Amino acid sequence: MIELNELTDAAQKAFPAEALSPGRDDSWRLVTEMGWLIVRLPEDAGGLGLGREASTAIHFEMGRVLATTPLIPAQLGLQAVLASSMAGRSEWVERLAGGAYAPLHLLPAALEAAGDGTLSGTIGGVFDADMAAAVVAKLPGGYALVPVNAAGVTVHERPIWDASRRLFDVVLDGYEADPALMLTDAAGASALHDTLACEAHLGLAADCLGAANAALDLTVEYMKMRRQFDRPIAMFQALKHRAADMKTQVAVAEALLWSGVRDAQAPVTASAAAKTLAAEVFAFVTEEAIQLHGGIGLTEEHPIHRFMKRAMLNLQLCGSPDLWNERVGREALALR
Amino acid sequence: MIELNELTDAAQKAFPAEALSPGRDDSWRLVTEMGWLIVRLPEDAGGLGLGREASTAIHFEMGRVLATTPLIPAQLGLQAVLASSMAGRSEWVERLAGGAYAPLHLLPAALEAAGDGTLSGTIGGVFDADMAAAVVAKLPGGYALVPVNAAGVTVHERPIWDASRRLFDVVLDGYEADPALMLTDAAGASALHDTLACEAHLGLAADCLGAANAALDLTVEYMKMRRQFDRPIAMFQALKHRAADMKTQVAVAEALLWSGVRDAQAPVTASAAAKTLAAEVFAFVTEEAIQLHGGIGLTEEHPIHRFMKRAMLNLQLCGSPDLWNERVGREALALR
Amino acid sequence: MTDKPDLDALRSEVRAFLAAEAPADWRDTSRTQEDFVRTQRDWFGKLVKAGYAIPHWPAAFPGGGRSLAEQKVIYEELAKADCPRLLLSFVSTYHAFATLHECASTEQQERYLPRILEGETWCQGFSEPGAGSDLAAIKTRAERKGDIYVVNGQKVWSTMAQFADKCLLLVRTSSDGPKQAGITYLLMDMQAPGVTVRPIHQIQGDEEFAEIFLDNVEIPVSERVGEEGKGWAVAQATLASERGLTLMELSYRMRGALSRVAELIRDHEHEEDRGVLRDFGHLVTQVDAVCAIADQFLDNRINGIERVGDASIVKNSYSRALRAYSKLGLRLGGVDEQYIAPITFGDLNTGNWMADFMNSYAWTIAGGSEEVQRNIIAERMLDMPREPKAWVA
Amino acid sequence: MTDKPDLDALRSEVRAFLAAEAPADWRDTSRTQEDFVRTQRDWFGKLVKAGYAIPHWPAAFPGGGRSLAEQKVIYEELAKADCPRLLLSFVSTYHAFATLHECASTEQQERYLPRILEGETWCQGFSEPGAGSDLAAIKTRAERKGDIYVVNGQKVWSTMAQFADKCLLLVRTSSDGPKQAGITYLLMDMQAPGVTVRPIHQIQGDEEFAEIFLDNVEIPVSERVGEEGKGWAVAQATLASERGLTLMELSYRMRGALSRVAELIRDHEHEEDRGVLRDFGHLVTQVDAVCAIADQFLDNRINGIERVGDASIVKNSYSRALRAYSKLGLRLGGVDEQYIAPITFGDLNTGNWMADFMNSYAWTIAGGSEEVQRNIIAERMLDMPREPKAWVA
Repeated sequence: MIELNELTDAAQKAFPAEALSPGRDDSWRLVTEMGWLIVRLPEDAGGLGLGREASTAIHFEMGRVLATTPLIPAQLGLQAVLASSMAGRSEWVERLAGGAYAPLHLLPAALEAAGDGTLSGTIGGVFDADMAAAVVAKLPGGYALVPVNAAGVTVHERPIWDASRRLFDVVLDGYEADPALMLTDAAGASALHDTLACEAHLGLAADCLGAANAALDLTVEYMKMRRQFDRPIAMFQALKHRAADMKTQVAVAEALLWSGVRDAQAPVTASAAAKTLAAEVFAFVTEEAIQLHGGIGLTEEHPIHRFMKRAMLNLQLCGSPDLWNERVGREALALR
Repeated sequence: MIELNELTDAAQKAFPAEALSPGRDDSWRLVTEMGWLIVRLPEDAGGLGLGREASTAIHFEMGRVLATTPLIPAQLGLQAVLASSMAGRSEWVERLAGGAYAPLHLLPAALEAAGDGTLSGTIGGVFDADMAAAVVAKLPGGYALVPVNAAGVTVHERPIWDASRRLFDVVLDGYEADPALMLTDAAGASALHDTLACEAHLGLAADCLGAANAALDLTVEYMKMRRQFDRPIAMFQALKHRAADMKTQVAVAEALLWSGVRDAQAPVTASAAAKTLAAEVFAFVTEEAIQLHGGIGLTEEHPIHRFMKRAMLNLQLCGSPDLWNERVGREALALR
Repeated sequence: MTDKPDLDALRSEVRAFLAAEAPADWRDTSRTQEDFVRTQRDWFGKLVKAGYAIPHWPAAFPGGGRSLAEQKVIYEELAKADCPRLLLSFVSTYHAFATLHECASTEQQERYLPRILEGETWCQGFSEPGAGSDLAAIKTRAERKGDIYVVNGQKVWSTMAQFADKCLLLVRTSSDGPKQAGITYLLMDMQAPGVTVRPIHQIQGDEEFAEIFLDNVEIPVSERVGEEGKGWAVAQATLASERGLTLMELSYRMRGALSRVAELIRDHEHEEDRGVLRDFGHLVTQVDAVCAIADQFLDNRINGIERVGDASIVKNSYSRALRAYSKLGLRLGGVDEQYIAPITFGDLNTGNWMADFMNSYAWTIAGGSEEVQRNIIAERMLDMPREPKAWVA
Repeated sequence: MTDKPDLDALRSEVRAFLAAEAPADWRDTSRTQEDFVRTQRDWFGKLVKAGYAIPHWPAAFPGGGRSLAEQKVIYEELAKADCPRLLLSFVSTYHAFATLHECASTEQQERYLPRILEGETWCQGFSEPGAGSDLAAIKTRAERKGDIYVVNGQKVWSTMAQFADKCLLLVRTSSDGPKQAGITYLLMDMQAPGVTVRPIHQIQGDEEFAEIFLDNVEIPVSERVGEEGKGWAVAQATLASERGLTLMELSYRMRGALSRVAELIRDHEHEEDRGVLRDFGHLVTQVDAVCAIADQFLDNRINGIERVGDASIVKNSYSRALRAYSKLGLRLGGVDEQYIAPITFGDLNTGNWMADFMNSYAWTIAGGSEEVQRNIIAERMLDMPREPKAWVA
């Protein structure tokens, strides 16, 4: 537990709450220096060898400041490489641990193989592909590193509402996959996917709840300061009760997250459920936050909308609530 | 419009709001005397010849007092007989107009025909079958009057939570359908069903909203009277706002009901949508009402729970919200 | 429901006009502010010419003298045809008109009303940073110096002030007594020295509103409406100028826009997803119900019936339905909606569901927030007691 | 999550005991009050004998001296085995125990604690018709006459008072000063002359609570706990006696009872209805989350951490999930649930969804309503200001 507190303290010092969405490149250098890229890398591989609780605590703090660094895909990309038996594994691990960026992309890409085996199509929605050395993507033959400067690979930014993050289409046009960069075969891809999907869900859930806490803090602070009808609006019971419900829902989603983090045996639906609840709560909190801020919440100059936009994107990442609620229900039905 | 006000006034005098769920048999005599059984019967058939607005206004008032009389199934039974070409039609119309009771049962019954053509099975959920001369039910050959004292017919009450109404199973055991009592053939059954289903939905919607208004009135009154922390609880903004939302939803559902009542061309989904919204709003209002009443609302001695129990039954009558929301969605999708 | 014969005739006329004249491509030609302003001016000009722009004005004006029932027909048809909303001229033709017509001097009326028809546009300088729901708390000061008032202060949430020629301005001329008693109503020239307008960057990328900074702005006393210190009553006339037509129009527009949700369902192959069908059905019913209550509100007004709080119910149910509509679109659209798409200035049905969702907050916050409407419904319809006086720490 | 080894051992022991001794048919044998009382007494007797009834009592009592972590293990297993809840003895073993243990004289403790283990049951006489959420507003008067108090008044919502031998009674001995300062705490014999108990007919047909009418009831001064006028502080000890174990137990029971929802889905052939699957999945997650927070609350307490408001969050999230659970059952069950089915006294998972739904209100209203918890969370966790003082008309 002490370790977690120390990590949290360090994170809050490095990324103070006042500076929302600090510059991406500076942030990237900072997270590299602080060892956050290698927090889960075993000590014998040169990492910090910490567990899920540690990475969760970091993602929570990154959510709180609406961080611009693609830390979750970076950590997962590194884990994917580490789990592989690729010949150049240690070099790549070293490169990535040192600050090179190879995001894991979990969604299946819309790719077609030509007769000569070259691939064309789009790997859509990759975080910060412009600063990537490679993308870890699922090709027809399994997960592979796809270097973004390889022949037949181009990268196009597509602007999103959430200004704290950047999404790119990685377009393949006659790309010839390098066999030396295959991380799994086709059969191994789904096991890797399931392991890393669990991690992705928990990381995202932490991001949601760190941000939800910050949005709630901002809102409560505003409600105490903003006066209408000769009193702070925090004194109006109808508004107070809404803040209490926000607090309650955030606390409950956090409890589920941490119980998921500590249960190494939990199935992927359990971590997906934790992410779904966290994302729904984050969305709920930010929607209420906008309303409780009144007019000022509708202006770009006040930061509260940035939380809402991140929440709406988070809802969709790694599978929408509709998708996962259905799967969770289906699985629960099969088990009971 | 004057007619409607007169009807409403007369209903409120005959069934004052203070006396919830007045005795069924007395109420039945009263509604017969007041001509409410024949309100929709054309004047040349000896009725009042009034339209949907009139019957809707009456059902609204019957909902307000949680009436125990099965007026909706009675009116619909009469309409079904009137719409038929059965030989004994005028005698039956006269009997029913004079106070005999033949409820329409809209749901398909679980009946099996034996080799000799006799029927066995259950017509489930018939209102007040104990006082019925016959039930208008859909048999394999079409809608028919099934006299409850006929050979092979027995009637069993099944207690329900809603103490303001009574449901019965009408059990057929080797019942031989009388050809003289057939109202439609198999082909005509579905047209009759659709026409009368529209009426049933609108009647039920009115029942829901009359009752929802009464439940809201009771709740608002209680909130102004009940004091906690040295003030009436109606002064607590969080509670006030909930009452405002109840009022808003009731008003909106009423507007949809009346627009449906006035649109004679509307499809069955439109009236079902009005009923679904009305029933959902009625349920919402009573759920909130129980909570706002606090402890006293959980005791049998206070009447508010009776509204809630009626609301929960109304939700299920003529098809549940799940069923109708899906159909409304399907139809809207086909049209847009 | 059939209208009376003369209304049917009007409806046919309007339909024929719209079939011939309504701009079909206005969304595409209103993507920038300049294009928006041009499209709006063109369309307003056409409506003035056709006699449908100011049906609520007196008969002395061409196109005026229409009954509320006739106004309703016109707005219904504008909504069904999915024409551009009259955003730029709305404050002029409703708020400025009502204020001038009901409270201003003949001289003021004669000066300003004709210009509105020629395209002069007005904005409203009411809200301030510290006076939103609590409008009477305005602090913008006007000091009288001979024949002029010298005004200092700041206004916010002024719709399209950046394009306005004139402003309906609420100022404080006294701080004594009840807050309402020190308020005065002025007509301000937006070109006057000391007036600075700064558009508000909205979270969905729109700039529908602006802030107005007033730095020693001089306004002639002749531009005052009503007496000094009696501006609060004049402001009520401004605020009451539009009773239900807009919400009816918008409800019908939302009903029309349900086809966009249907499109999403088909695009994402949810045609047999019973949960989605149920949610869509529920939304369709909710929107139909809002159309019904907006309709009923106007029908009641046509019959001379309006109870306090009715308008609050219509507003809250519309804004709630608009939120539900845009949230269902956002949900069904999935990750695609997270990408920024070009939006149309001031449009509530842009086809980008994130933008529509954000726009929906304009209706739960502006023009008397959802919470203020709830207070009105509880206190004035249900006769519940007001809040206790503030507790002073 | 693995417990420490000694906890694992305890868990195995409890499981073995439950496998051998837990009554499987208790729902069927608790349909009448008499049967319920007998089943409860039998089960409590068995647990006392096995050493699992009073794990939170001091080690001097057999079965006492268990850590909170051990208590948690016992309650988890009781919940998972779906044993009868200890309703009849709950006030005795928790509320009466804590009050006696923390605030009573040695003489009082020695007199009453052993009797609880022998089956003497207590009830709580706190709430009154005019004092629900606002408990300090009680009006039941006690007048001192020599060595006795003469008590007159009325109590409501006293759990199972109709079966109780003794009562934890709050009375007013003074009306001067702040409301809290005039309250005194007495131990009352339920057989005393002047005590009348009337069970409350609940809307779901249960009679879990009763009213207590007090008509010149004489209570010896020696039965007072603490000083005269200091009863409010003693009442806090009573109310704080059970911190989280019940809600954890109930959350686990609800998780177990999700199989009843699954059954409904199968019975009504909704296995491929994506909307229903989503709603079920959402409920499963909500219930898991409530289990997680109830667990966390206890784990924090085991580690000596408890913040003001934590308990309110657990309570509100449990009651909200219970409402959602019973409403989904009610919805999926359709018209069948509208028929009255025999219910089990005090059971939250009767299998009749209307009954379960109505029962769920006990959790949003009793023991500090949802609204009171919201006030606590807002004021004490979020540090928001209190309500203004009442406005006097």
